[in-house]
Amino acid sequence: MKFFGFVIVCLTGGLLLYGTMDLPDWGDPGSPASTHLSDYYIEHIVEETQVPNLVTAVLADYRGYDTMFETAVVFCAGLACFLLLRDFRPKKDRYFRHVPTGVMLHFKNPQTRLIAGNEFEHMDKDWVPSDMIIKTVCRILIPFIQIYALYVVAHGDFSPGGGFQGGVIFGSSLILMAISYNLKTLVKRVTEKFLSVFAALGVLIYVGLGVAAMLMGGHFLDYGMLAPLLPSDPGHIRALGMLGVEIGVGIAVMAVMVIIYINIVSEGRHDEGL
Amino acid sequence: MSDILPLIVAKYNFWLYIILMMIGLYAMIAKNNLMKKLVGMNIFQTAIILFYVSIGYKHGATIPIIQGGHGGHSAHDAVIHAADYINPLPHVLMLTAIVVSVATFGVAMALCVRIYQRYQTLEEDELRMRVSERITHE
Amino acid sequence: MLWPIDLIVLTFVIFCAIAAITVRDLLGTAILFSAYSFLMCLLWAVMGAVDVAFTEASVGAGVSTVFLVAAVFRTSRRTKD
Amino acid sequence: MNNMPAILVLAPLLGAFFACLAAWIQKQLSYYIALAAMAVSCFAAVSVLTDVITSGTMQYRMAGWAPPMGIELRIDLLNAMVLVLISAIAFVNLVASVKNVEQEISDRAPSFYVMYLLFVVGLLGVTATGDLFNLYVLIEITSLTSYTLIALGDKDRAPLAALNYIFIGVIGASFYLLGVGYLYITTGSLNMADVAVILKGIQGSSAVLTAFILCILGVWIKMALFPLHVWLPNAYAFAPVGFARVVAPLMTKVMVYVMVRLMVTVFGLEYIFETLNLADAVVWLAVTAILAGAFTALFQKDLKKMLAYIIVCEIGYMVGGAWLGNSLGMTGAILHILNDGLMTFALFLAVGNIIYMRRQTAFSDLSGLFAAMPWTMAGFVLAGLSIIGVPPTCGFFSKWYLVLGAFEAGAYHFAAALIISSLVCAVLFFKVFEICFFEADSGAGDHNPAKVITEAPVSMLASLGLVSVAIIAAGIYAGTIVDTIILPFLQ
Repeated sequence: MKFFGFVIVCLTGGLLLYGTMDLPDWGDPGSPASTHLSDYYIEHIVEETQVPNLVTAVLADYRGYDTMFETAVVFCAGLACFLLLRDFRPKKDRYFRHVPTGVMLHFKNPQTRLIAGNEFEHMDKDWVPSDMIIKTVCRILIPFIQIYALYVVAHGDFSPGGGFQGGVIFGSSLILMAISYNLKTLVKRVTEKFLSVFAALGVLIYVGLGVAAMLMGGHFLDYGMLAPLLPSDPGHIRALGMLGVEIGVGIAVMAVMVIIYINIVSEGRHDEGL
Repeated sequence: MSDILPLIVAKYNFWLYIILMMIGLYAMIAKNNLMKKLVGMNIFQTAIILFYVSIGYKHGATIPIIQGGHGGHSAHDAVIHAADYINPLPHVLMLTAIVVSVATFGVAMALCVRIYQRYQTLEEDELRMRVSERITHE
Repeated sequence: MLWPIDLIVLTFVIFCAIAAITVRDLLGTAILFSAYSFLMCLLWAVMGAVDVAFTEASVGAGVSTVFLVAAVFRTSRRTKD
Repeated sequence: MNNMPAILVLAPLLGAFFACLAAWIQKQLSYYIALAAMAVSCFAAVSVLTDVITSGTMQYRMAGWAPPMGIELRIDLLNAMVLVLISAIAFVNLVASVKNVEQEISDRAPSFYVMYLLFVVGLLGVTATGDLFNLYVLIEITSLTSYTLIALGDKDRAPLAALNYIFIGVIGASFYLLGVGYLYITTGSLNMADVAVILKGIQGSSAVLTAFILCILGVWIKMALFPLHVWLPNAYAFAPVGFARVVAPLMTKVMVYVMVRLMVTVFGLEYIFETLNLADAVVWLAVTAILAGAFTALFQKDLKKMLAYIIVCEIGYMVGGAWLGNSLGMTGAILHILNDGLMTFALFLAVGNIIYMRRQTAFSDLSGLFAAMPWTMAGFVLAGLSIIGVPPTCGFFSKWYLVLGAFEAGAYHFAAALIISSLVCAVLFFKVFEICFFEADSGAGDHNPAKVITEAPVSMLASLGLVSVAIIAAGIYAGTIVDTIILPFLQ
């Protein structure tokens, strides 16, 4: 297999090297890639959409159809992790800790119930005492990370960033919560229903904006057609449409990242993790 | 030799992307551990992204965010020269490609976890052995 | 842009890639992969692809690594090659 | 302005997300939403086809931007035909498979339908789009959903098959992406029509040749042409029935469509057959694919695996036909996309019915099926005859065009391979018929000497009947299809 792989790799590399001979030089301003479409985009985007970040404008408007499917791909990934890993059977072994004394109880029968009370807490198999420094620092940090994520989403028109990056950052703030406390803390606050509804809703916002444009008599995703719906400067309407779309992407990506993490780390049982 | 040196300098980015791609592809084909294969897959995809980003680069140009375009008012006054800004299109394409690659990565990892649950190993040869054992047992 | 910087980062990227697929510990692979992604992100930022670099920093070096570590946590660190 | 091309793709997409939300209210709702979405999509596809036949190629500008800047959907006769095929098969399968899904993955049925719809969205989008990069994104949607759904099948081996498919699929998609990159760097555009115009001026470039090889190689990996087919048999054999029925007829055919589209529209036939001298080699490759697929199928002991290898063989027909370099061969290849989609679908519908009643498809479990499931087996025989190429069925006509094309091109080895593989298919199917017909039912037969008919539910039989009628109709109207759709497209 190693030799076989090596031969394939060398063949591919050779083919690519051969193809590279006729490519224009790296960074050549006169190459076809930098002149044909690129010039149009650079010269007309600000005038047509009022969005200074060209990447966002092309991403969410000119090639918005691509981005819609990109979001759908993310949604697919979340759903795939749910479908492949989610395990609704209760876990056989459970561990409880008596808080005042630190004694651990190991339950082998899933039917056994513990008398409700404050002195026992359900815990993970690989339990380690949680570190106060980590907990405190994360508790302070998480809100700031989330605000930054919202800023990235909202400011995507003017600076690097956008729905996808913001969504990932927001999602990772939630993942940080799961890591610094434990998975149950996260699952209790952000339930599975909440996540899956948000994942679908995010993409639905995107598609819905497009369909709304279609209902107003334009093409699919033609934000310019939404002008009568919004009491705003009609020249600015495309930027607003892009913002709406980015928010949808952000919501979907945030939810999906958390879904993937929770399902992988707990093998689909949503009980204990890293 | 004197021919080749300028060629390398002019295109070294393309050459190095090919090397990275070969590393990734080799890991995908020849490595035995499924996780290693996944990492190889990601290296392979990142190499392609590097290729696209190299396409977009332009000497003497800046990042594709129009200066003075903030708020969308002052931009009308200044004339925008295409030569001043990097081509935004490859960046857009690659944003999509990164998202696709992370989605594939997530799904593949979920599958790995599931395979480990069933067979207790991630080595390809051991997996093959266990599958054939199972078939002969039937 | 200074081409020597670009070249140095590219070389580092290649070292990281080779190390990530040869090291015999999957947790090490995860971290080296994260370093690889981050260097790659640096390279793209140098080439002016700020949005792509931002995405790679948050996805490749961030979330992907977390997923990889989570998967290693649920499977095994052991690897034969 | 006609919004039908967009509705065609959007109806299943919207349906998927509504189905996901509705599953939290009532699990059954998601199935009905999926059904409605597919019905709308099917209707839109038919309306697009009639529009295209009457008024020519349709263009739909996404977000209202003119083509090279924005993405356009460009639907000509070929797309329209494939779109109707996809949406019709996906709709019929949804009706037929509801019981199979309940049997196999009852606890996750709503998620299955959501995934299913997204898979269909991917296929429809791949077919409808006029943009090279958009094609990549949609191929990835299709692949991602099929990885997942395949992994839901057989508990032990399906995840492995799916992971194997992921690795090979990612290599294929990445090769395609690289090819698009080389095209982009030489032309500066991503729109198919625009790229085609620019490519006319730079045909000698090595970068264009590399782009061509990479794109075609990527598509071949995705469609499982012979040496690259290793992922296909396991993946299709271990997939859950409800999904195998739609992925087996559609996935490979759509990839063949993509190949034809790249050859005809983007690179142009003159470039491929006059500038490059690859056609002979590819036809030989197709010949090997046909023979290898057919002979490997002979050694299989499981019906699903056998059908999977027959698919590998059929891919050889289409690739070979497309690369013969004359319009007869291309006609045969395009007609075979339609016919093979129908035939494979009918075969898998029958297999699904057998699995629903018997749970097994190994040859040893098939005994006495003719007595137990006469209607299912009638459909199976019809589809089998069509694969062999018996005249009134549609399989005969596409093979006829392929053989004619082979003689015109002087590719006698291809014609010989076609005939040999037909003979092998005949052997294969008659072996199956023999087991089903003559061997006594070992299990249930002892308890029921009166040979009680244990037929599959009506919804499954009705779908199989519908597809059987379609197979005959496609055979009878083959001439009409060629005259109204394929020949005008090729000119």
